[in-house]
Formats: sequence, C-alpha cells, structure tokens
Amino acid sequence: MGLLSNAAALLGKEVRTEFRSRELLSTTIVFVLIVVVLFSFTFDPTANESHRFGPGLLWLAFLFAASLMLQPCFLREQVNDTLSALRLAVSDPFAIFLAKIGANTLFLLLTELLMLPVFAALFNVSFRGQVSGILLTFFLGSLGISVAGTALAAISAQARMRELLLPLLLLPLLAPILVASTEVTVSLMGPEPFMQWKGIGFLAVFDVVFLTALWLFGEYLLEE
Amino acid sequence: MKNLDSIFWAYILGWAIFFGFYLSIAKRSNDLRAEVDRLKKSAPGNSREK
Amino acid sequence: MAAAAEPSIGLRFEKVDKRYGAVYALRNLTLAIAPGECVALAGRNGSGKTTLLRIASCLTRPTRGTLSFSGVTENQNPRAGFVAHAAMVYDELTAEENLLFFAKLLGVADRRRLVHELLCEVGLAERKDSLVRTFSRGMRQRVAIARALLANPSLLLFDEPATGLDPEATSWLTGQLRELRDSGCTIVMSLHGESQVARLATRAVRLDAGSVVADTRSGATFQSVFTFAGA
Amino acid sequence: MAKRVLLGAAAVLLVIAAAYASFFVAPEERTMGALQRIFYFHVSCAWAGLTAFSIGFLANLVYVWKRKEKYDWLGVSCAEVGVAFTTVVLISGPIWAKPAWGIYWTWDARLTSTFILWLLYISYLLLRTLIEEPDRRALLSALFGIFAFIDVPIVFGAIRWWRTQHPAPVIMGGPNSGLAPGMRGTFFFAVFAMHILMWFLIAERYSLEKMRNDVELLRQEAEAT
Repeated sequence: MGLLSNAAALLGKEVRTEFRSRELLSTTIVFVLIVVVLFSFTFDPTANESHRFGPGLLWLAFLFAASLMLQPCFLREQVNDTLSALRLAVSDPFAIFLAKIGANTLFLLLTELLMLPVFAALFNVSFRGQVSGILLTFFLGSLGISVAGTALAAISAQARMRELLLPLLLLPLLAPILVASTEVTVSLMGPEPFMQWKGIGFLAVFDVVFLTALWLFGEYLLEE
Repeated sequence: MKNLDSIFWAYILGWAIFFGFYLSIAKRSNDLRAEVDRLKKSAPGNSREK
Repeated sequence: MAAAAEPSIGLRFEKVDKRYGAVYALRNLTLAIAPGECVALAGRNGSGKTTLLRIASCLTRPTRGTLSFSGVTENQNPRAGFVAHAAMVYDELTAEENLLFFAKLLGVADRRRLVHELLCEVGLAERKDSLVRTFSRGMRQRVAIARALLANPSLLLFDEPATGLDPEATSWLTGQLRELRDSGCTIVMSLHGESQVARLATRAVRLDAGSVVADTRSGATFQSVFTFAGA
Repeated sequence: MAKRVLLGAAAVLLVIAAAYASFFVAPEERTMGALQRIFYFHVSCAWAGLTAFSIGFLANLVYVWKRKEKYDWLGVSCAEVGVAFTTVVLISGPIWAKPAWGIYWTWDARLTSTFILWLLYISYLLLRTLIEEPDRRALLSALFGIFAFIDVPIVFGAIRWWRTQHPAPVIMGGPNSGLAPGMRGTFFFAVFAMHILMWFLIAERYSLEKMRNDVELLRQEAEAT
C-alpha cells in the first residue's frame, strides 16, 4: 500500500472522527474568538492604522490556538494504544505524520476562515478583493504551524507536563511563521493592498524545510 | 566617561555568569561524588571499582 | 478461517537485550521459534514476556542483539498479527468502521467481504454498528483478534489473551486458536499460569528476569515450565 | 584529571589576556570611543555560543543514528554551555546598545535570532527534565535539538528581511568588514580565547553527565542486591 494511499485512509479517519464529535474544532474556534476579542480591547478600534498591527494579533491568536489544539493529536492515539496498531498497519510511518498534518492544517484553516469576518469587523480592516491572497497566506501559514506542531506534539506526548510543554516548545520555533505571515497579511489588508511574494516564498521554504526534517526523522519520533 | 562603566558592568556580569555556571557544574559534581561514596559504603560487596 | 496461504514464519532472537535506562527488560535472550510452532510463554510479571512480544511484532527495537525472521522475503516486515492488553482499536468508531479502516491501511482486497466474514467468526456480526466504546472487555478482545487477522498473518502474537474473559469467551478463544494453529500459523502467546488455552501449545518457554530459564524443547516438562517456583 | 585543570587554567588566562588586549592593545575606535571595546567580548561570546550549539547539533544527529549514550552527554553539555554563552551575549548586547544608540534592544537579525536560539535551548533543557526514561529522554531531546537548530537560520532570514530597519553600524555590520588591522588581531584572539573557555566548560559538563550515568548504574546495582 503506497505512502499516499495510507495517508489518505488515515486522513479520512481523522476527519470522520473529528466531524463526528466536532470537539476539537468547536473548542479551537471559541478559543480564537476569545483571544481576538480580548486583543481588540487593548487599543482604540477606530484607530486608522489598526490594519498595521491587527494581523499580528490575529496570527498570534492562531499560534496560541494551534499550540493548544495540537495537544490531542497524539494523545488520542495513546488511548487503546492505537498508535501501535497504526505503526503495524502502515508501510511507512511518515504516512501517519502526513495524515495528521493534513487534518491539523484543515482544522486550522477552517478556524481561520471562520474568524476572518469577525476579525475584519473588530479591527475595521477590509479584505475585499484580496481573499485569494489571504487564503494562500492562511494555508501556507497553517501548514507551517501544523508541520512543526505535529512533530513537537509527538515529542510532548511522551513527556510530563505535556499540556504546558507543547506551547513552550512550539511558540519559539514558529517565530519565523509569525513574522512572515503577519507581514504578508499586513500588506494584503493595507490601504493599497499588494501581494508580498517574497513572504509567500519564505513561508513555503519553512514548510518544505520542516517537512523534510520530519520525513528524515519522523519514524524515530514514534519509536518505543 | 559614563559609558566606560557600562563596559565594566558588561564584563563583570559576563564573567559572573561564566563563573556561576562553572560553580554549578562543580557543585553538581561534588554532590554526585558524595553519592558515589555513599553507594560504595552501603554496598561494598558488589560495587565495581570506578 | 482462511488458511495461512503464505509459508509460515519462524523467528529467532539472538542475544537480545532491551534496556530501559539501567533496568534490563530482556537480558541476553536467545530463542528460536520454528514456523508453525505454537509457543506458550510463562513467567512472572516483569519477566519480559510483553517486551519479547513487542520486539517480535517489530514495534520495539532491541537495545542490543538481533531478531531475524525465516520465511519472509528480505527485510520485508512480517506484518505479524498482534493482540495486546490494549485493544488497539478506536473507541469513537464502530466495530465495522475500525476493521474497514485497518483493512484499507493494510491494502486488503475485497475489504467488505473479509470484514463481514471476520465479524461473523468472532461473533460480533449483530454489534457491528455500535461504537467500540460501548463494548465489554470480551467484545473488545474479539474486535482486537479480528483486527489482528485482517492481513491474514502467518505469525500471530498474543499478550495474555485469556485474562479478563468469561468462561464462555475463553472456550471461544481456545477454539479460534486451535483453528489458527492447525492452519499452520506460527503463534506465540504469553499466558498467566496454567490455563485451558495453554494446553494448545506445542511448546512452552519460561522467562525470568529477561532470559529463558526453561524450555520444553530442551527437556523441561510442560508441568515444570508453568509451575516453576523460580527463586 | 590534570589535563582538565590545565585546560581550565589556560582558558582563564586567555580570557583575561583577551580582555586586557581589547582595553589596551586595540586602537581606539573613532566614533564610539572606548564603548566599542566591549565589541570583542560580545561578539566572541556569540561565536563561541554558536559553535557550542553547532557541536550539540552534530551530537544530536549522531545520537539518533548511533544511539550511543556519549553523544547524548555531549549534546546536553553543548546545549548548556551554549545557553551560558548566549546569556552573556544577551546581557552585554543591550548594556552596550543603550549608550551607543540610546535603545536597549534593536531588531537586529543577529541579536534577535540569538534570543530565539536562547529560548529554544532553554526549552530543550526543560524538555530533558520532563522525560524520566534515559533512552527516551536522549532520543526525544536529540530530535528537538535538531528541529530547534534548523529553525535558527530561518529566524535570521525572517528578521533580516523584515525587521532590520536601520542598517547595522559598520562595526556591527560584519565583524571584520570595518575592522582596522590592530583591531582584527585582538578580535580573533578574543574569539580564540572564548572557544578555549567553551571547550573547557563542555569538557567539565560532559564529565559531570558521565558521572551522573555511573551513579545511576551504581544505584541500580545497589538496588539489585
């Protein structure tokens, strides 16, 4: 069974179990909503240059949400030791990571898109006409978060204090994602929006670097 | 010259950190040596000579 | 029960150590199991039975020493069927969904028919649409056995399969194991003391502190292996 | 044992000599005057810190491959020494920046990536305290060490592209770009001295880690009887 077909089957299971309970998505969306609203309290919403620092706060909210949302990713697999069953069934352990990265990116993207209108209203930012650019940035940013986050979730699942440990390991690691995504989003939501292709390229480089690292070292993360 | 003392402080703090780090290593080593002696005393029969 | 089409698998542990920090779960263990044998592993808790099975299933790597398989093409994972204490199935999926999912992962052809057949054999046909979360210990064991048999393995590993089963489920388990043994499968199962399931074994091995201390193949009697009053 | 004492003595002497050189031997820098003399200490510590983390990164890679305990010991020793050096850099940096540019912190790419590097390796050391089983701890911390190290150049790139508003002054631009001959000699002597100190501290920390393992074995034996 090929890597991709294994990953597809696994992704199907991840999505089905999530949409059956929807517990992960609902908690993440509410968390981001709370963080964004709280952030908007910290400044005068009518300020005209809110488009300059609004996106930064938005991406910060996404990073916080992701560092909490990625917790159960491997903790769920410890129930009934299903992780061992997966490791026995798949031909390449990287398929497990691919599927979890896909699922996490999808859930993050869903949360981000649901938050976009709320953010625009609160921070009085317009993103008309730039939706495709924003979608691309959100996707690449979420992918970067998911790749690094899934790798570290596999590590923190095997340590004590794992609820606090994952944000601690993940947030400094995601510094480049925070800077790059914020910059691209700012230029997209500004008075005369333009696309920073340099930033998009940078995000893509981050994703590729960490995907390759995961491809090389992924199996050791799952090893007993 | 005001900024001369900022150099002075930078050097002092720097060396303090290095010395503090070395001290922490030395302290941890001594604790372990004491532990080794304690273990050796409590089970002299089978402990291998280090 | 589908006969084991492929040639049965033998396995050989060669001076295997498994160390967790300074604790040795397995120490210099050498054990050869021929294809088709049905081996019962006896030993106190912590004697290394579970570690041995997890290494045999390739879930865990030995710290030192080697594990080799015969009857398997070069470095191809033997895809052993492994039934452990944990059911290794998803609580939030139904019995059928679990089996279909793992069958898809294993790349089994004609999944629906095989899953339906297995569910009938393990006696879960009428509960196939209820979530595994609602299952009893015995029913979880049945789903786990069905999952282990999905890839039609010729090497089966059981970690204390009979514990927690009521008498009726135990006799069902004994029947299943007898069928598997007679179809030429190599079986290695760890058991907690003498039991109905143990009588199926063609060979018994006792582990203590991570090494083999008694083996019916080298002269010990079944009786002595199971009631070995080790020091 | 004597070799280590010798190394320690050499390290201390060299560091003092470097300090002496940076105050009295190196020529006065025209614009910043005496303030610039901290530069030798600050940048040599940064380089030594980075070297320590690089050795640690290699140790992590080899541990994942070879699974020998000594590489784990080397990895954690380099990480701790690297954190010590980086702490000095992060303290001496602002002390010097305040009088020179009137601000404590600049979004300079080097300083910021050093700060992220420092945070990552503090998390690395914290992670090690949260996993009991030695082999698991060694493997997982080695893997995190690898992910952390490859993140740093990316951080450096991100900051340099978007955050370095004012071009760094000539001296900070590139260590030997604006250096007069007299300065360059002192600078590389300071770098050499710091690397000897780094080597000494790594050796000390390594022997501590090795002793900790021996004690564990002894304790295990004591329990076994």
